[in-house]
Amino acid sequence: MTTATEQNKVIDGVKAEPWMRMYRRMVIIRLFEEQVNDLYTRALMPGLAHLYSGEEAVAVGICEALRQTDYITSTHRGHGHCLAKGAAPDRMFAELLGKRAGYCKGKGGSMHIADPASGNLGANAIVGGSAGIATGAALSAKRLGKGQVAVCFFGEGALGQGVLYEVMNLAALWKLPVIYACENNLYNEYTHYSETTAGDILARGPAFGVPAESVDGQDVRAVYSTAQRLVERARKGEGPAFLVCNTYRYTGHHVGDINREYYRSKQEEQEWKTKRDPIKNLTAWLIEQKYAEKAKLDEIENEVRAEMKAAVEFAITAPYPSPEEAQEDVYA
Amino acid sequence: MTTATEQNKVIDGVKAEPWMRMYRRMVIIRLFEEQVNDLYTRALMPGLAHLYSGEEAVAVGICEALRQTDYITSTHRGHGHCLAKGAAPDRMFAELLGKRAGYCKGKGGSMHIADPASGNLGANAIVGGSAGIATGAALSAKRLGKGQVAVCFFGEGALGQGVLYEVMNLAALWKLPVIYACENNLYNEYTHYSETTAGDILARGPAFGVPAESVDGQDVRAVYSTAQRLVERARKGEGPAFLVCNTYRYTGHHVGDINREYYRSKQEEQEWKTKRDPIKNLTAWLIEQKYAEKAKLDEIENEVRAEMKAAVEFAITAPYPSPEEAQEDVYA
Amino acid sequence: MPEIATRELTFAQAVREALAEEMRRDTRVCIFGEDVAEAGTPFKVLSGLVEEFGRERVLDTPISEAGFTGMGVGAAMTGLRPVVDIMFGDFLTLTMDQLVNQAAKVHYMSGGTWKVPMVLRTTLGATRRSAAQHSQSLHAWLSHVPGLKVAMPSTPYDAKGLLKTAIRDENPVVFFEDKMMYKLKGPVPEKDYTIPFGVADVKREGEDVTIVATSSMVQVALGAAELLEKIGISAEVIDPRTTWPLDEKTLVESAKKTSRAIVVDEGYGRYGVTGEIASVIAEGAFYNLEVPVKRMGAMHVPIPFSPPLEDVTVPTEQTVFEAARGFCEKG
Amino acid sequence: MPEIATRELTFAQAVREALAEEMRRDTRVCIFGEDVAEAGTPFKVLSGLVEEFGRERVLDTPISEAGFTGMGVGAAMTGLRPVVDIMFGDFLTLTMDQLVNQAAKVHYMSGGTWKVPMVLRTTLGATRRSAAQHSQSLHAWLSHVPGLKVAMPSTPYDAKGLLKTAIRDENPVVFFEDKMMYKLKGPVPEKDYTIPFGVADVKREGEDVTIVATSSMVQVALGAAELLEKIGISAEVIDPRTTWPLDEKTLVESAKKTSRAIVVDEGYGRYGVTGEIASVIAEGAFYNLEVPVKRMGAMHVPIPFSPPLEDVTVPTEQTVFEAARGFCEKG
Ligand SMILES: Cc1ncc(C[n+]2csc(CCOP(=O)(O)OP(=O)(O)O)c2C)c(N)n1
Ligand SMILES: Cc1ncc(C[n+]2csc(CCOP(=O)(O)OP(=O)(O)O)c2C)c(N)n1
Ligand SMILES: [Mg+2]
Ligand SMILES: [Mg+2]
Repeated sequence: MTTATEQNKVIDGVKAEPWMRMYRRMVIIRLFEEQVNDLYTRALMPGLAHLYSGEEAVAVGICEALRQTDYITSTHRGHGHCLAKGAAPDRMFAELLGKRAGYCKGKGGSMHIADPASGNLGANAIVGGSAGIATGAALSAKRLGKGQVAVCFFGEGALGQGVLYEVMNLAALWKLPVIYACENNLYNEYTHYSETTAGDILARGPAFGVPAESVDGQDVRAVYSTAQRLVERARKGEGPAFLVCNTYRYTGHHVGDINREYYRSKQEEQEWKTKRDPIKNLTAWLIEQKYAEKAKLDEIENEVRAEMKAAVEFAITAPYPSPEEAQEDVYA
Repeated sequence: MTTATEQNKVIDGVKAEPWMRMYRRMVIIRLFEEQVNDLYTRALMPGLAHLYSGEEAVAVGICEALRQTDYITSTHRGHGHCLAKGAAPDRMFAELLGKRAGYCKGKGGSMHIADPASGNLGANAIVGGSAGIATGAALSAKRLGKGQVAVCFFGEGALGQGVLYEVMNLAALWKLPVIYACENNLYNEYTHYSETTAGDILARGPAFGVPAESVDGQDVRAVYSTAQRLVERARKGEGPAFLVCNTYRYTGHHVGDINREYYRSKQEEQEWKTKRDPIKNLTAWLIEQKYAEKAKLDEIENEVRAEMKAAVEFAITAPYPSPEEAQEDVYA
Repeated sequence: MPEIATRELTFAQAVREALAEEMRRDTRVCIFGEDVAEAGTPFKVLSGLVEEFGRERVLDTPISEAGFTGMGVGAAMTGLRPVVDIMFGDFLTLTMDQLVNQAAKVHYMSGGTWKVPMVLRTTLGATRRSAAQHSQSLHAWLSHVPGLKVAMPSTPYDAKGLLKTAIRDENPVVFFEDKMMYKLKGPVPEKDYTIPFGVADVKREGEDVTIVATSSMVQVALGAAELLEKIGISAEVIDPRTTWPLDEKTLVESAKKTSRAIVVDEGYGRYGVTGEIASVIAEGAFYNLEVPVKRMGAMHVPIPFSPPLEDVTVPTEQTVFEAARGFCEKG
Repeated sequence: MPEIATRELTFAQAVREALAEEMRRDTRVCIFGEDVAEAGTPFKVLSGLVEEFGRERVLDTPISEAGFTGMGVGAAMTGLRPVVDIMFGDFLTLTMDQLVNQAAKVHYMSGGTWKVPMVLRTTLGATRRSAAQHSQSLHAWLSHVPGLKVAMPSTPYDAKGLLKTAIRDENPVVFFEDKMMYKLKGPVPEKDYTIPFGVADVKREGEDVTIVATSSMVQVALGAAELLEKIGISAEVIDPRTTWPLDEKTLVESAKKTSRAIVVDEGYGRYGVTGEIASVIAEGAFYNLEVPVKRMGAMHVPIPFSPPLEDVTVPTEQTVFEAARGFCEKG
C-alpha cells in the first residue's frame, strides 16, 4: 500500500521526466557500444573503436545541463558524448562503418564524429587536441553574445598535454564560458594514471585561475547537478570551470584490448561493474523514488535495444561513398 | 671605534669570501651589460641583445649554490646566467660580435651562448624552450649517478608555454634533481604579466607535484640561501623545486626598446633602481657587516670595469669566421 | 583635396591597411597574438589597430602559441574570423598540431560540415642577425599539408590584396610575411581589392630565362634581372604568390617559352619549395628545357648568427645573377 | 644445435632485437615513451624489453610528447643515449619545436661543443583505417631540416641495421617505421651489423625503368616490378634507406641507365619527398631521361577513414605498375 505523496511521484511526469530521459540516454549509450563491439567481433567494422561503457553518467549528466546550441568537443572515446548531445545512432553506426550516410560521409570514422545540428564540434583523435577548439568556441560565444557554453570532454591522460594549461589560463584571463570536463577513468591506455600524473589533479585548475570540482562520475544525479551549477555560472559570464568526473571504463582501451590482466585486475573491473554501475544505480533510485516501475524501465531498455538493432541494420545496408569522394571536402 | 668581533669580521676572509665573490659577479654582469648596450649604440654589435641589468642577484645567488659540474639552461636574456656560471667575458663579447673566438664560433650570438666547461647547456631563444633540456639533463644526472643538479632559468613569460608543465610533472614523477627558476621581472616583452597569467603562479608547482617557493630576487643573500636549500634537497634525491624570484629588468626588453612609457612608467623603473638595486643593497650590507670597506668595493668595481674594457677590445679586434665555416658543425 | 587612387605604402602599412579595412567591413574579424595590442607587435605592423578596434577585437595573449592557435580554430568554426599572429615563423613548430591535425583536417574529417575560416599570419626570412631560432622560412611544411592554403606576398600591393583574400576565404590560410620586407615601399590602391589565390604574377617579362621566386626572393630575382639585362640576358620573373594552391600553368608556360628555369626560395633547399616547383616545371616543360631546372634555397645549415656566415646561407642578387648567366651560356 | 647465421624475423622483431642488442652493448641507451614498458607499445614492438632492462631504462611517460622529447634532447646532451618513442608519426606535430628548434640546432648553435645523440622512433603509413590523425607520413618535414638525419627502413634486415647505426650516431636521428610492415617477415642475421646512412640499396636490378621508393613503398614497388616482369618490363627498385643523408649518386646512376624514373613515397605528394628526389634525378640524369620523372605520393587530401576512400589515396602495386607500363610504352 503506497501513500498519496508516493502515488503522486509516479504520475508526476515533470519531476520524473528529466531522470527518465537520462536513464534512456545512458541505456542508449550502453547498448550502442554493445553493438559496436559486436560489429568489431563480426569483422564488420573497419579499424578499432574505444568504448564508453561504464562512463555513461558523465556524458549524460553533463549534456543534460546543456542546450542544443551549446558546444561540446569530444575524444577518441567519443560515442557517449555524441549520443548524449543528441546525435542519431543510425548515422553514427553508418560513420563507424565508413558509409556515405554517416555524419562525416565516412571520412571520419569512430574518432571524428561531428554534428553541427547538436553543437558537436567533433571528436578528436589527438589526446588534448580539442582543448583549444572548445576554448575558442567559448570565445566566439562570448564575443557574439549568444549565451552559449562550451564543454571540453577529455580523459585524465590529456592532463599530460601542456596545451590544456595554456588554454585554461586564457579562459580564466578572458572569463570564457567553457567547462573542462576531465573523465578520470584511471587509465591512460595501459598505464595507471598514478604513474603519469604527479601532484593533485584538482589543484591544476586553480593554478591557472580555473575553479575546480570533482564528482562521482558513476552517479548521474551528482554529475548533472554539479554540471548544471557550473554551466549556469559560465553562462552568466562568471568564467570557466574544471570538473573532474571519477569513472571507469568497463572494457579494453579499444575493442581489441582483450587481455588486460597485466595492467588491471578482473576483480577491479568486477567491483566497478557490480557496485558502481551508473545505470543500475539510477534504476534503483528511480524505483525507490517511485518515478518508474521496473517493468517500465525494462520496457525502455527493450525499445532502445530494438532501435539500436535497426540503426545497425541501416548502417550495414547503407552504401559506401564512391572513391572519387576522397577528393571532396578538402577545401570549403 | 669598532669592537673586537667586528674587527674579526673584516679580516675574516672565510665568512666574507662568498659574499665578496657574489658582489664581484654581480658587478661583472652589470658592467658587462653596460658594454653590450654601448656596443649596440656604437653599431658594433649585429642584431639585438636582451640585457640582464637589475636581475643580477637571481643568477648570481642561484649559481653560487651550484657546482661547476652542475647544469644550467638559460634564456634570450642569458648573459647574466652565463657569467654567473663562470663563462669568460671576452669569449662572450666575441660571440656577441659574431667572431670566431666566441663560445659558439660566432654561430650562436647573444641568445645561444653555451659552454660545456661551466655546465652551461645553452641559452635558448625559444621562450620555455629549454625546460625539456634541463629536465633531461637532470634525468642523466640521476641515471648516471653523478650527483649533479640542473637549473632551468626562465622568465615568467615562459609560464605560458605548456611544455613547462609537462616536464614539471615528469620531474616530480621521477624525482629528478632540477630547479625551475622563474625570473618574474613583471613583463613579457611589452605586456605586464598580470594580463597574461591567471591564478597563482606559486600554485603552479604543487599542482604538478613540484614544491614551490618565492624569494626577493633583488636580495642576493635571500636568493642564495633559498637556492642552496633547494639545490641540496635535489642533490639528495628529494626531487625538483619551483623557485620564483621576483625581480625587475632596468632597461628595455632589448637594447632597441627605448620608449617604454606605453607599457610601464619611468617612476616604476626609478623606484626599482633606487630602492631595490641588488648591488647597492649588498654593498650597504657588506659595509655594515664590516666585510669590506667602501674603498675596497670601489676598487673591485674599477678592476671589473677595466676587465670588461679589455674583454670588449679583444672581441672587437678578433677575426670573423670565414664564410666556409657556415657549413661546419651541422653534424657531429 | 581629391582622393588619389594609389600611393606608396610600406609592406607593413599595406598589411595593416588590409586588416583595418577587413575589420571595418566585418565585425567578426579579430586579431590575437603576443604583444599585438598597444605594442602593435615588435615589428609595429599592427600599430593603431587596438586604438581603432579596441581590446575586444585586438587581444594580447600569453606566450602560448599552441593554445591560442587552437582557440583560433575553435573560434573560426563558431562564427568569428580570427587572424592569429605568430611573431616569428620559427614558432610555427609550436602550432603544428593545431594547424595540421586540427585546422587543416576539421572540414574534411567532418564530411564538409564544419569550416575553419582562420588566417595565421607569421614571418619568415633570414639576414636579420637573429640566429637559428628566429630566422627560418618554414612555409614548405604548411604547403605540404592538404587542407591549408599558403600565401607569400612579395610586394606591398600583393600583401594587401592577398591578405584580404585570406581573411575572406572559408579555409585556414597561413600567411607569410618576410620581416626584412616590412619597410619595402610600393604602390598600393586605396580602394578595396583582392588578389585571387592560385594565380601567379609575372613580375617582369623576359625571353631567355625564367626565374620563379617567392616572397622576398622576388625582390632578389628582380635585382638579378636588372644585372642580367646589363649583360644582355632577358629574365622573366614569376611569383606564384601562393604556394598552395599553385599556379602550375603559368610557371610551366614561362619555362616552355624561355627553355631555362631557376627556382629561388628562402626555405631550406632540400625537401622544400624548390623541389616541388622544379619538379612541376621539369615535368611540364620537359621537352622544352635546354638545361636542368636550377634550385636555389637556403643552405642546408641552421641559420648562423655571424654576418659573414649568415650572408652566404641565402640566395642573393649576385648568386642568382651568376646562376642565370652560367645557365644561358650553357644553353 | 649449431647457431644459425640468419633467420626470418618480422619487422617488429628486428626493431626489438636491434634495441635489445644496443641496450646490452651500451648501458647509456634507454627508451622512453607512452606505454613502452609492460605494454610494449600498442604495436607490441617493445615487448620484453622492460623485463630484461628494467623500468630504469624503459620508462613509461605521461602523454607529453613535447615534454619527453625535449627531455630526450637534454639527456642526450649529458651522457645518455635516449631512444624516444612517438607512437604515431602524426604526433610529431607536438614535438616539432623540440626536434627542429632544439635537437637539430644544438650542435650548430653551440659551435660544435654540445652533441645530441638521440633517436626518435616513430611510425608512418595509412590503410590501417585509423583516419586523418593517425595515418600520416610526415617524414618530409624532418628531411627538410638541417641537423637531423632521417632513416626509413623497408625490410626487417634494414630495420635492424639502420636502427643500430642510428643509436650509435652522434646526431639526432628520426627513425620511421611503417606500422603496416611490423608483421612483414624477412631474413635477419643474428650477428651484430650496421647499415651506413646515405647509402641507397638496389632492392632489385632492372634495365627499363627505375623505381625509387621509400619505407613500405619499397614493398609496393617490388610487387609492381613482379607484375612488370610478366609483361616484359624490367624494373630496377632503389631504396634510399635514409632521406637525409641522401645517396644522390646511386639514384641518378640508375636513372641514367634506365632513362626512366618513378618516385614512390607515402607522404603527401606535394612539397615533399617525391619533389626532392624527382628534382635530384631530373637534374642529374637530365640528358638521359626519355620521359619526365613521375612522382607518386599520397593524394593531396587528409587520409579518409572509409576503406574505399582510403585505398585510393596511397600508391599501390597496381597504380605503380600502370604508371611504369604507361611510361615504357611512351619511351
Ligand atoms: C597526443 C596523443 N598522444 C598519444 C595518443 C595515443 N593514445 C590514444 S588514447 C590514449 C590514452 C588516453 O587516455 P585518456 O586521456 O585517459 O582517455 P581514455 O582512453 O582513458 O578515455 C593514448 C595515449 C594520442 N591519440 N594522442
Ligand atoms: C615560443 C616563443 N614565443 C615568443 C617569443 C618572442 N619573445 C621573446 S622574449 C619574449 C618575452 C619573454 O618574457 P619573459 O619570459 O618574462 O622573459 P623576459 O624577457 O622578461 O626576461 C617573447 C614573447 C619567443 N622567443 N619564443
Ligand atoms: Mg583515462
Ligand atoms: Mg619577464
